[in-house]
Amino acid sequence: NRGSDSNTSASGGKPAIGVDLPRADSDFWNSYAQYIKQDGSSQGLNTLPVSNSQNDVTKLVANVQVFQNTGAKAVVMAPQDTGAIASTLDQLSVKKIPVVSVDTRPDKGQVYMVVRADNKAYGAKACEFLGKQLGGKGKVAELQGALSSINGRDRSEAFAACMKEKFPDIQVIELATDWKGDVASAKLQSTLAANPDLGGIYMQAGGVFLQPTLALLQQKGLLKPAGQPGHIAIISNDGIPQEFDAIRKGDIDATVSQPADLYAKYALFYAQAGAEGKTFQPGPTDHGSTIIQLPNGLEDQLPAPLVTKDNVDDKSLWGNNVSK
Amino acid sequence: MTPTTEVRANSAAAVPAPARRRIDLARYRDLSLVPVLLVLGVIGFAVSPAFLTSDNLLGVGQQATELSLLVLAEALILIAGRMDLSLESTIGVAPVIAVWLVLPDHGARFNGLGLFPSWTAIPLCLAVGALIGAINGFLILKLRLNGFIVTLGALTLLRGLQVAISQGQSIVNLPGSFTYLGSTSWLGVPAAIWICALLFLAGGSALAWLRHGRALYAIGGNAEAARAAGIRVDRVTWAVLILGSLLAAFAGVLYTGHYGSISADQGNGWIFQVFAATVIGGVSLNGGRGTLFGALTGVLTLQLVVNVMTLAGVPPLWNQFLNGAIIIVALIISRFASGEQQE
Amino acid sequence: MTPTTEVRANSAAAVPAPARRRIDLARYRDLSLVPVLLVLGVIGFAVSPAFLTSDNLLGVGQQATELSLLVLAEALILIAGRMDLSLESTIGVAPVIAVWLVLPDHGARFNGLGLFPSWTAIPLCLAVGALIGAINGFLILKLRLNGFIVTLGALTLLRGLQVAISQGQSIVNLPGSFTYLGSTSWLGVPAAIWICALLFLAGGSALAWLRHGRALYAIGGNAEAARAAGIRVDRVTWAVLILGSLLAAFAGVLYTGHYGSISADQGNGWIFQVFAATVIGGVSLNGGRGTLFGALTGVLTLQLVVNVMTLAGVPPLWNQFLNGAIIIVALIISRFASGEQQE
Amino acid sequence: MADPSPVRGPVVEADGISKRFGATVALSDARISVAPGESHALVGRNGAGKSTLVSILTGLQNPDTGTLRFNGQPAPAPGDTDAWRSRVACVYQRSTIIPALTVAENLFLDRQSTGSLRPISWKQLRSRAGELLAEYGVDVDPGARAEHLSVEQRQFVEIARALSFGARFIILDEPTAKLDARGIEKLFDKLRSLQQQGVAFLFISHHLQEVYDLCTTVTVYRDARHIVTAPVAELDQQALVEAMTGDRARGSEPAWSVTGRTLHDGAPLLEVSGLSLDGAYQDFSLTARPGEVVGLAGAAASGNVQLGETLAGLHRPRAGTVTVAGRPVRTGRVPAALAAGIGFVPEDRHIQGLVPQRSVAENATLTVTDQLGPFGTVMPSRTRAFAERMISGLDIKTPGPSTPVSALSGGNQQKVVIARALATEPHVLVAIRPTNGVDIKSKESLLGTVREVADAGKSALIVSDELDDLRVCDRVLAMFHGRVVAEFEHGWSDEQLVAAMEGMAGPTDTKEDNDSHH
Ligand SMILES: Nc1ncnc2c1ncn2[C@@H]1O[C@H](COP(=O)(O)OP(=O)(O)OP(=O)(O)O)[C@@H](O)[C@H]1O
Ligand SMILES: Nc1ncnc2c1ncn2[C@@H]1O[C@H](COP(=O)(O)OP(=O)(O)OP(=O)(O)O)[C@@H](O)[C@H]1O
Ligand SMILES: [Mg+2]
Ligand SMILES: [Mg+2]
Repeated sequence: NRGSDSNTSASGGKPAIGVDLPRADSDFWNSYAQYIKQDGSSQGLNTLPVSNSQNDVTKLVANVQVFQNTGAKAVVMAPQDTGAIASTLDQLSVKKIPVVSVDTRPDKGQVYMVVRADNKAYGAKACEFLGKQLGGKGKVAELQGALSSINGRDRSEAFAACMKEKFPDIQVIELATDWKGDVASAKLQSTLAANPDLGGIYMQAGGVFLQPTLALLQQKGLLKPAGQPGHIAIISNDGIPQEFDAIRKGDIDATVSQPADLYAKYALFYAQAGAEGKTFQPGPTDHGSTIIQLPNGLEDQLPAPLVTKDNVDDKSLWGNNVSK
Repeated sequence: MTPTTEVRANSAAAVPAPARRRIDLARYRDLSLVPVLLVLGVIGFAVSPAFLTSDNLLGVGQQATELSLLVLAEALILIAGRMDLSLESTIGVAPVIAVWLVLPDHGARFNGLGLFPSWTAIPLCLAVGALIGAINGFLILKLRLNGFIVTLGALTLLRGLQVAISQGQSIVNLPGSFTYLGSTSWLGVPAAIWICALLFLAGGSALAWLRHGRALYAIGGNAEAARAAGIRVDRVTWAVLILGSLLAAFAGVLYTGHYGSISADQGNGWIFQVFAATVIGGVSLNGGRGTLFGALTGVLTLQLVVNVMTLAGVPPLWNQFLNGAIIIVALIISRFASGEQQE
Repeated sequence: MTPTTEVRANSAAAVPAPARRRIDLARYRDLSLVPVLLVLGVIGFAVSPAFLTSDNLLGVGQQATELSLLVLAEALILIAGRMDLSLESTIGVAPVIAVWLVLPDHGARFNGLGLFPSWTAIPLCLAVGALIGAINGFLILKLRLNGFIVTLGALTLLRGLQVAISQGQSIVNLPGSFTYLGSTSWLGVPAAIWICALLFLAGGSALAWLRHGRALYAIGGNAEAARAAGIRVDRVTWAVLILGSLLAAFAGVLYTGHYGSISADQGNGWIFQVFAATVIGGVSLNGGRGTLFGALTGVLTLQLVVNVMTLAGVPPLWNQFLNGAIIIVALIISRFASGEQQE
Repeated sequence: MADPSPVRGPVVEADGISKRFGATVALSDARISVAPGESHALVGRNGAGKSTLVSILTGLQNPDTGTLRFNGQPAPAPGDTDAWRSRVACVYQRSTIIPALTVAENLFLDRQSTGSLRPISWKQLRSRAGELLAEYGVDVDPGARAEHLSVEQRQFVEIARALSFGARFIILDEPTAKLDARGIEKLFDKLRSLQQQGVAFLFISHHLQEVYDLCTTVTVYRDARHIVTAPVAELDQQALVEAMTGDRARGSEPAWSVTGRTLHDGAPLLEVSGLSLDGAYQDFSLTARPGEVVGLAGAAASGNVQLGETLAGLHRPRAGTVTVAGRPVRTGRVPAALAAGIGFVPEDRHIQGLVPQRSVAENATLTVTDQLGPFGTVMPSRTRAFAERMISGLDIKTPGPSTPVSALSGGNQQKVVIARALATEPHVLVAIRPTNGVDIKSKESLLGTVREVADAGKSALIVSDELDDLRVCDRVLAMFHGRVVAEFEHGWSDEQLVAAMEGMAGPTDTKEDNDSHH
């Protein structure tokens, strides 16, 4: 424990915060990383060097260990594996280090605050949008993520449940893609060959699927602007600038904006608050969201607006402010 | 590792007739996946009327193009008795570096250096590929490091380089020249299919009828003997490693055009498929055996399986399981169809 | 592949003195990573005062445990002249199957069959591991299929099986007996470290001083010769494959306890690290050479690199690049420190 | 374990043994019987089934049919290795030394300790190994790794191991192929002393002289069948060869002869001067004229093999020049040597000679791929035609040019290597131990081929320690420790040459004339 107190007094006495990025190879998480950097310096926080666990929970645990050893007073992480972080959370709670979990909700173990938009809501929103576009009947293809990903699974389950309940006449074709654009493209192509009457597509991650899907439809001559006959209704998820461009062009209809900026902002906010010993209660917040009680902590459910042609130019959407 | 029960094809004391039969069987080892392909075709046809449409088959063909180029590259390298795992990263990093050198430093989210005019993107990409192959070759042939681990290290390093340069983003605003080949069609068939067919044809002919092509078999079969026969083993091997990486870089060009952007995990995890396709297609991991035709049937098998499973609506949860099972089944078939033990 | 000017060693018979010197250098080949570890230690110390705390070092140790067991398994298999890629899936699928057989069908998100009492979870897990090894062994040794591709197929198939059984979820509600070993500490040191140290010691001693251990070297060095000397090559090889999978399953037990759940991609992608650690640690991919001590230094090197990079605050975008670079650098060092050409 | 129990019958008796490998019949209704204390020779052409019989007699393979008895008792169960080893020990034809292990461990493989759970005492093992090696006068460190031994040292380790089991019956499958004359002498001394202790041998060799020197009984196999078993004294060399080949027309006289030919005049084809390679040979010079076959004799460490390899471009010498037909050759590069007109038959066809899985045609044309079509192409038709010419010219027994070369018998494989060397129509043919492991009939025709090459106005250099190979030469240089110590014109006596190879001849002892051979 020799080194554990050494960092507390740096940076004007602010408590040290350790931030781990889940991965560095996706548009969404890179935007998040940029916001962390910006917000960290603009708010004058004392963040330890940001680490990257490369989508591997064992690396995440190793990095958290380093945070502990270098005197972190709070930890921000985004465990893509919500189970395997349990024992680490237990250790951290023993050491009284608050944990802010971004984007995912750990299955077990104490968390100070979960900062995320509700993935089930993403799936439901997409379902409702598509259902309306198709008038309640037809076929939609769903480009799922990896089956082992909690976020993907939540989206799939909510989408399926909503379709079954509200639009029973819509046939959903589920395509597992392992979050891979080429796999998605191949499966979508097969699906299109078998179902030329496909009416809609739900992409669970615009950052991965958008370009391959557009390229495929383009090549097949199926990329008709919204409103024209033969247009395939497409709803995406993420809210990256490329999706906004596609909405403006009419290539896709909508996306659910997963707020990378708010993720970063409130992750750091809660981490700082936690390190200073503040507490929060369930209920509405001052930033248009609600905090709910979980068995193992609290969750601030950030708003995830549906973006369509109507509100795509809204300046408050993070996709419109990413550093250029 | 050879057991004493190893089958020898023939000998002086052999009865000639049956011996001939066995040799002939072994000669068709490269065709051993053809029955598998036929069975898959029949299943596909039974499963969905959409299977046997030109749309679907061309689609499968195009999806196979990028992978097949890596397989072509790996097959050449394996025949020469080497391995290159880093191909799966080259397919991603070469386009990124090329585009980074070409794109201007303005506007878009991804900022390049803008050092070269944009029409040079493809040549630059190929040059980067060749450079990667040359470096691998240097480490393996000059420093005499273990090729498997060198290229494994290169796999990680190059993927990391790609992430670092592209800052983990997909690159979307690409020069038109760069995406043209992967996205256009000629005579109603995707250009990528024409190109791959041509490259396989060229490669196959070179292996069959060119000196340097035949040299690969000799080197892979027994490098010392090849050297004693005057073949410049190191030089040819180096050339093959460079050619392989160059093909991977070119696959990157097609991939980029096909999917409309350079994604940060372009090719990630493909190397397993590349090896599976190559080996079930009859190319030996120990060098000196196999043909490009066999390797091609390997790719098509893997790709058709995915297509048929999608058409059949196999539950997503069982997809991966079936993928693995297919590799093993194809391996068993190719082993018994060729009648040869695999080492 | 020998360079032109090399005089083959066997012909320079008459000169015993230089030969002796060469032997000595080669004997230390297993220590070739020790300087690398020292350098890493110094860098770590320079970079952060937190490096040399027992907390940090024990942490690194515990994080290395699961990987090190896979490395132990792979090292044994490689020494016997074989390969097993499927270990990285066994570490995940064996616990899942065991827990599925044990957990009752009620309440929780993951429903098991509840066929056995919950204390049997660990034995069942090990049994599943052994079964996987036995099946691989059957395919490789009886059907004489290519081991690389069989285990590559098994890698995909087993991962798919795990996804299918667990429906892609992490399994959180686990029997206490199952998680005990991976989460407890004995005498202030994580139990997993004690266990791994013991297993390495046992394995190392068996390889050094037991006939069956020495048999692995003989088999890997020249299987036919080993057979002629009376070693039951197929049986021993099969036993090693089973033992390897069993160790991987046990690594799965430790992993599960360590991280508190069975995650659906437990071990995913590890096989590259396993090979990298084993080979830079001096174990030959061609069989018959290497020690467990060397393999252990390989794991520790890779693990320390991650630790030092995090402590040093390397920018996340460059992490992966450095990981790859380290593998190649370690390979170069281990090649020149041992003075031997690889392959 | 070797208690000479009262003997109830032959140490080994095999009857009606058949063995097939797929379509290949390796043994068909073969038999053999070795009496106690007997030294029994087994001879036959390449591929006759000798080694297969060995693997059956030592329990490595099961026969398809037939019975096998040791000392009148049925053979042990297939897996019971200890029982097999107490009955029979063997020096296999293929090396069973494991390069990465120490000499001591190789000697005691699978019996390093007394029980499988008993830890090995390395110190004790090394001292036991040291004692064992001392018995054979082999001067190697038991702690050295086997890969650093010379071929001959390895062979002795192998022999020492086989003899150390204390079995009363020992099989030696071509043990002399890798030994030089002095090594063979050492081995035979040891075998004779064991023989006096009542140990029986089954001895396989392609050197019929060794059979006459060592053995009392001989069995001949041909085409997988037993042909004859007779006391050695009753079968003269001609009858033996006849039994092996099934060919009564041919006597033992070679078809070629060295005497009575006129040497072509003209400029020397090969000139070597001042060639040195560190650790191998020093200051070597040689001139060979058209039509001349020069022998380069030397034992294992004499450097003659490296010299041959240097001429072929495999090593780069430290100093010296090589000139072919008046043009200097760049040393250290095989393609340069080939282009200059040097053809090369390497020492070990398995290592440097053949690409086993490729066809006979491909192997035979490996050196001339640039001549088989325009623009770097290799036309299959031309390859085939070329190979067929070689096959008929050298009388290679193969089902066809497209048969993989691994399917050929040893002698025919060697012919393919020679075909490869001759394909370039070289001015100078460098052949290292060209008849290594080849049966007597193939040997004759291979040497005849070399002679024909020379007669067509080329030169040939035969690098070998086998006297049979050297008899075909017009003159022989003997090397010892990297230097030429003597030179002999045709007609040397065996004793003189052997003495020179062992360094017993003074360097001035050249141009000895002596007409008494055979
Ligand atoms: N394991 C095997 N598989 C197939 N064929 C084999 C095998 N072993 C031997 N043969 C074949 O059986 C025949 C007899 O071979 P064997 O090795 O016994 O000959 P040999 O008499 O020892 O020849 P040599 O004098 O060259 O050593 C050969 O035709 C050989 O090709
Ligand atoms: N393991 C084996 N499998 C199949 N055939 C074999 C095997 N070993 C030997 N043979 C066959 O047995 C015969 C003798 O082969 P071998 O390699 O022993 O040649 P050789 O003439 O004895 O040469 P050398 O003694 O110089 O190695 C050949 O026909 C060869 O094809
Ligand atoms: Mg033999
Ligand atoms: Mg032989």
